[in-house]
Amino acid sequence: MAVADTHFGEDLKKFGAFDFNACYNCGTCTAVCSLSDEQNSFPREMVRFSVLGLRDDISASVKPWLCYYCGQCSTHCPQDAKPAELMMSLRRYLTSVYDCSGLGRKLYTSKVWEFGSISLLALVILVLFIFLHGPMTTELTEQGGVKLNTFAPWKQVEIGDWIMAGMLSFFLLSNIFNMYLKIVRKNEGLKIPLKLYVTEFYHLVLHFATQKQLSKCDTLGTRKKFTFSSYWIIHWFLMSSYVVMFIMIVFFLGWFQTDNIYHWTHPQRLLGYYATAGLLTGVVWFFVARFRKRDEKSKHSHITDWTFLVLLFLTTVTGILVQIFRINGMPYPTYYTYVIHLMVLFPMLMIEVPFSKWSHLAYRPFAIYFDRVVQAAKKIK
Amino acid sequence: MNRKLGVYICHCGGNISDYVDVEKVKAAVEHEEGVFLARTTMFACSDATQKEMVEDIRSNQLDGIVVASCSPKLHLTTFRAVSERAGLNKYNYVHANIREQVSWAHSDNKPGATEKAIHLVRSAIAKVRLAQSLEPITIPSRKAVAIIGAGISGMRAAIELADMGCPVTLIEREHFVGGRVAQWDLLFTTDQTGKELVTRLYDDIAKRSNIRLLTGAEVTANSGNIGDFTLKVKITPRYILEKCDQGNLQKAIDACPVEVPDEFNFKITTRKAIYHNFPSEHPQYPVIDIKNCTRCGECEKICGSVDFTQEETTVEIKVGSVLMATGFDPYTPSEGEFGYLQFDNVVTLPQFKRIIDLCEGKLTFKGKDIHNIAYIYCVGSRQVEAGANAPVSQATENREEASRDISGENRYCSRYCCTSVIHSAIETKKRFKGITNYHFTRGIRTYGKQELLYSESLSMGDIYLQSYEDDPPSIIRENGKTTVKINDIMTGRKEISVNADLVVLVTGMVPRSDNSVGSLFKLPRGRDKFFNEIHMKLRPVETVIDGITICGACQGPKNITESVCSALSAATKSFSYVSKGELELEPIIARVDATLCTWCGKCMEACPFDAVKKVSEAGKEIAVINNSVCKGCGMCLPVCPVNAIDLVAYSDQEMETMINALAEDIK
Amino acid sequence: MEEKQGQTYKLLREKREVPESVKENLKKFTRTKKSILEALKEEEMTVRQLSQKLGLPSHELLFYLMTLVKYGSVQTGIIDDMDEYYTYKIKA
Amino acid sequence: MAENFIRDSFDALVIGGGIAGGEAALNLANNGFKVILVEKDLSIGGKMIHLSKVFPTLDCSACITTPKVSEISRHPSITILTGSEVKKIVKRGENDFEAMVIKHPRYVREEDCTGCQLCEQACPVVVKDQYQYDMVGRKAAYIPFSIASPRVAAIDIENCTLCGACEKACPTKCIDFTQEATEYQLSLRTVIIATGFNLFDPLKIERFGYGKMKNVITSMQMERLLAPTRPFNTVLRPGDGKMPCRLAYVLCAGSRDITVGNPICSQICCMYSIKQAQLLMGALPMADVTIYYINIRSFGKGFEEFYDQAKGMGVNFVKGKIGMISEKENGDLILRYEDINASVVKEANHDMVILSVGLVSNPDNAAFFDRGELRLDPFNFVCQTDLLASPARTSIDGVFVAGTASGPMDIPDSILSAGAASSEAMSYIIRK
Amino acid sequence: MAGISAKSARILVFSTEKISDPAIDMAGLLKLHYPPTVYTISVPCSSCIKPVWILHAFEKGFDGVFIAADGSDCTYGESCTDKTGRLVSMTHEKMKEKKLDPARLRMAAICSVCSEAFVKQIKSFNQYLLQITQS
Repeated sequence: MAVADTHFGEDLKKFGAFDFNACYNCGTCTAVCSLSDEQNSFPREMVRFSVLGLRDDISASVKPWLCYYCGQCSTHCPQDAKPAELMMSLRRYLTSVYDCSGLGRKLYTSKVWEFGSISLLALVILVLFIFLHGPMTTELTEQGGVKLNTFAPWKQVEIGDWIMAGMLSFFLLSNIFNMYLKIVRKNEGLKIPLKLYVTEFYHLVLHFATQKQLSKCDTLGTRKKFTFSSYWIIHWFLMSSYVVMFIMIVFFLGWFQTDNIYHWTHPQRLLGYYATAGLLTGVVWFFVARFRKRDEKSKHSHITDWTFLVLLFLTTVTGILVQIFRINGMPYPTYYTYVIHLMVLFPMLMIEVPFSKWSHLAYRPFAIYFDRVVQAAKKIK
Repeated sequence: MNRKLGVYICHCGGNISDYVDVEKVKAAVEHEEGVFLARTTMFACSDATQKEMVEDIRSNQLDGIVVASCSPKLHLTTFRAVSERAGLNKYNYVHANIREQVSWAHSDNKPGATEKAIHLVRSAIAKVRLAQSLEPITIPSRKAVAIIGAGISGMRAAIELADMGCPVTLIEREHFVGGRVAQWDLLFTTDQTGKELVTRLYDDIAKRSNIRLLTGAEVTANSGNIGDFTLKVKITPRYILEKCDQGNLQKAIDACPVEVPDEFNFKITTRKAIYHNFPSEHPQYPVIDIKNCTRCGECEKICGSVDFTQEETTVEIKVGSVLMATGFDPYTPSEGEFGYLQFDNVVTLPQFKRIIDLCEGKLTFKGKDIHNIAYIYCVGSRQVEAGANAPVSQATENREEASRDISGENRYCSRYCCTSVIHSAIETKKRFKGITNYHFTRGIRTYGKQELLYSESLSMGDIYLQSYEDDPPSIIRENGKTTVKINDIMTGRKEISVNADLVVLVTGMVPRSDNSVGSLFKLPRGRDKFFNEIHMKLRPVETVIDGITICGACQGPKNITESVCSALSAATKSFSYVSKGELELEPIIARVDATLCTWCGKCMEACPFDAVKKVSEAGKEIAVINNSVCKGCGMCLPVCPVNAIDLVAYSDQEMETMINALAEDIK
Repeated sequence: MEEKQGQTYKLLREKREVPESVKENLKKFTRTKKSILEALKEEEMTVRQLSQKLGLPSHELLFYLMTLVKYGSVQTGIIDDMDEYYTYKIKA
Repeated sequence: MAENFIRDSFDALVIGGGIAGGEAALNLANNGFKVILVEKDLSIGGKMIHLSKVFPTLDCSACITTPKVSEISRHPSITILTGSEVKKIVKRGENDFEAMVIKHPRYVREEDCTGCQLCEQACPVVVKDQYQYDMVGRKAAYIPFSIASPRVAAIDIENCTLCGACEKACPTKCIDFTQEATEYQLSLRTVIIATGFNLFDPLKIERFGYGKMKNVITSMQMERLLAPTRPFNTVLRPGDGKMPCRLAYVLCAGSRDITVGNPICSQICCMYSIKQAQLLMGALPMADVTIYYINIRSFGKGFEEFYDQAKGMGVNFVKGKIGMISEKENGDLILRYEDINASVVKEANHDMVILSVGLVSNPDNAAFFDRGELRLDPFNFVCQTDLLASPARTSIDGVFVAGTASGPMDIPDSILSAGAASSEAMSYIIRK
Repeated sequence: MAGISAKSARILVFSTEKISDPAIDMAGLLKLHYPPTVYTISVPCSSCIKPVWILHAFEKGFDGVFIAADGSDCTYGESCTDKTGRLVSMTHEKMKEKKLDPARLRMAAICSVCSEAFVKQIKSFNQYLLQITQS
């Protein structure tokens, strides 16, 4: 038996939801949603759970992760209850639920915490550089580039990277484990053979790599199973760029942050260009969309949406500038921009990866994976 | 004897001709005795066919017509009018019902239907052959209307009739006017209160010299008929002089030692034996409730306006038409229905409306603060007829449960309750702090523009739950806490529970429990026990009793606007009965054959309308019929031992030839 | 006026241009009517069969066919075994 | 032209000859007032005369409208102008209105036409018949419909090729192409607005496919398919003439929907859909009828019982609004909806879909008076300025509103509202 | 009594204009079927039916006569039920005198919405009449 709790709605509004109380349960949203199917019908059920404040049902649900915010539900909602925005805020809410530290919740619901922690993390980087940076040599390499590794030797930075990656993994993995507990373990009495975790694993990989679900967002009602919309392409471009960049700076920093200036066809530069282009295009595209507010999905922006875009934009721009200054042999601009670059990058990753947008990249395929496992287990039963 | 007849057989656009071979019917009757012409027609009721009939009658000098079409309930008057326009007396037209009673009833048997149609048309021809020209009976109609019930409908109709120049007597059983509306505070879709509305109408009534308002007045007898009703009205005195001193009266009220439950507040409060409902109640002076008064004389000592010498009086009112606006009763749940009278925090919607009206600043009931309110909808409405199980009642030491036996006799939807309760919930939320509303519904019915209120309440965060038809919500009382449980349709049948400080049973409208006025006027009631109109679509305010109109919630659940609409409609109808000063009545009445009558008095006993009188004529005592009172029911016919009474148009000869025509085999 | 009675359309012709679309519409109806009647002369057909034969969308064909039924040149025949489609034939 | 200008005076002007306008006019005329009834269409009777049967009594609508209509049309105190429009009304003082009315030429002299339909047979032009909601054709010279009042021919000049065939065929020589518009200047004491409603245009909701998918029709079209004077003589789907066997009703098509600017409930769609479902089960004994709803609003006298009756007959009721409709090759339709009871999205196959379209306001109301004088509500219905005590009153003293011109309502409510309007109009005139 | 009456008995129904006739109309409206050899003559009130009319019907060959009485709904007063009952028993007496089976005259109150009740009554009456005419 569940007890109705109207306070939940007020709580959820802090995560960005609004007007969802207006829902009169006609089900139009679910019916126009191209991702909704017989196994997983949403968003109306999630709206209903939110109205009634059924916290347990919400945290056990994978449905918010299945939604990619095409906005059809909000466009056609006869009560203008903004179900899509509710789903978005449920994703924010869920990230805070999975997070045991309580930080995620603070970051979403308090601007002081959001900007405070960004500033603090930036300050940490700044302080580290003030005390630990190498000589700021004006001497250039043979190719005429700046000796960045003298100022910030990649080995030292990589140590920082590993520490950061460790923290990120800790947060993210514990959150995912939490998610696992809520989604899978919640099904009391359901026996899940270990084998299923293996057999269903490919869904995790597939959905992570392709973001296939997003391609099903069918805003024109064409009823095609896959539409390679510009939205999906841009999103995938951005996402893959991010992953490439992340891997390069965390795992191959020595190769990536080099004082060499390779020929432009060198893989290091090509990958760099790809990632930079992807990040820049994506960020600009989403910026423009959020400013124009033409599509349903970009009409409503939570403060964290802007923070994410701004941080990512600044990271990308400063990254590009570092490269330009370095190649053109401008030592001081290179050094300063590099510090700024890390001052933005670090908070961006620390906040976005475990608690915000970037975490969705992990949560979504995991949600599908967990759901598959549970469904498969139920079938066996 | 009519000998030149026209017969029209209607296809009714296939309604008839799909099952009845109308051409065959035509062929079978066109050579009947006296039939001059027989035609079939697509729509007998259409203007063109009507014109054609007029033309036929005129040019062929027809002296009788038969129309075989749909039920005479629909088109009797139409074709009577056709006859009249053609200069043929309307009683020389006879109707044969070959749709409702032939083509539709026997659509499974086409030859049978055709044969039956032939029989019915022949029987109609037999009747019209004997039909006589009859002239309507003209009787005077008194230009005055009595309105029973001074609620919103009655008051509004009174003003309208008065403005049309018709004197009105407005009869109210209570000592104050305004009916149910006076009990409501803010009214939905406007920002007026019930009291303001009643005050406004009362002032309007007071301004009009041709309205006579009687309060504390009850109709005890009715005689007469359309155009000339005589009502006997018993008036209970107020025991207070009309020109009274309000200041002293208040002191007198304070001094009264009697406390009785206050009906105005649906018994959630008490009042004194000398009382008024609220400061600006109309008429604006109190009344002594003589039934509960102990005659202690305390009030009399304080206030000189108290006058125990006043006596009950009876007045006689003569009017041409009566307009019924007797209103409704709120449904009273039975004991234990959703915990009513079983748990102390369960109230009905009308009681709840009084509670919010009486509370200031903070919502409390019986001394407890109210924050969470559960509204249970459709209590006493939309019940299925019997069958379901009785409420599960597991009364353990400190846990009690109450639900509802969903069987009941009120199958109808009470129409106003959804909107009314949603409006009350919104108002409660606006007026008091920290209120959460939980609505336990069976599907919200805020029709029309009222939908906006539903949207508003949703946006304000009210929670709506909907139960399955066979699974009503239940109320559990455990350790002094009340919980309402429901299997919610909209949450995929999850069981949802709500902790409630107050449970409001959204009770619907039921007909007045006291139907004495209705039976006095012999008003028929429908399946739902509300007064029945003649025709729901076309004559929604008229009744089968000539001269009596109905309006407002006595006819069925209505909100204020709808009640007033029907009141104004009824005013127009009542006005049309009396505006001309005279009326034409149907000439189908009983007649006595003076040569046969030997006066035994049996017909006089049989007549329910006192229409039979004994007179001496030519040295012989015989019965005569009062034409304007006789309704033509014919109850006097079979009792006559010498068969001296006939009903016009139903004479033995007419009946017998009709039977002959029906019995005759078709060649 | 008297002598013009029965000829007043000519008077209006002087004042009023008949739009091309109206003429086109008339031509299309006359053409369709002719082809439907010709097709039905051979055999009774359902709307689907007729529309395939005449190459007209079935909803348009139904419209014209029903108009011809209304004005009495075509009549409804029998319904197929599946109780789905009626056939239509030339009115005797 | 002098012959095209007529000055006259009446006690009351009733705008709209539907059931509400007709009832109001009759009430006034029966109490001795002189009434002029102005109807934009070619026949009086409004929408009701086109309906099949009426809920919850299942009376044949034409059968109960026609006597009323003929009573109106032959009442000596009522003057009817069909095919006419009220252009402007000015209030000059209490009990003193002036109205300008244009009667459009019919190109047929009404008094001479016998309704023989020879012109209709002669006319070569076929266009969509608006009285059958475009499902079948009619001629350019035509009698509007079989129970029209007046039942006389008219020439649809927009679609006429001026071939003269009708004129040659007419036995009474009543066709007259020289007719021109007539202007009426009327002095009046009171005005009743009974302009009725418009049906919601389902083209506004693209995902329902109306217009594109031929087997998606409106409830008014179904009303015609079921009426005694129906276009196909039986119920066929307009896409290919198949006898449908799985029919679906989409409730709240254009009502209770902010996205199309109509958040209010249309009040009658639930009931007429239930009624049509019952009629369909009678007309097509093998058919399954499903009604997709949000809430069933069977609130009036006898409505709930009627709803129960439909359930008893086997009409399928599914809680959940249709989200979108798509078409299969064979013209069948796939309806996607969420079954609320199960909280699961489902798809259902139907071979015909009826959109239960709602009521919206008649835009004519805004034009009668000078701007702003006649107040309208947010949905452009005529505003009832004293909703509780005088529901027929408008923002102009002496101008009253009857029927659906003030908001959605069913037939009995329209009749009552007309009663209220005529009553207030009468007391307004008598009171002075 | 040949032809279609082989399957159904000829029954004369006296209905009343305001109460039972609408119910019989509604039976048609609801397509509730009953034998087509059931003929209705409507009168203002069921208590106005003269026994001579009923006897005349039997004389002319009707198998049965059914009085669809107003019952308590009668618009002319509550005494209607009593009075109709009295005239029926009066007729029963006269039928016995004429050696007619009194069960061939039946009466039941049919309210204005009692269509189903009417059809049920008529069907059982028809059954009964067929039984006695065949035996």
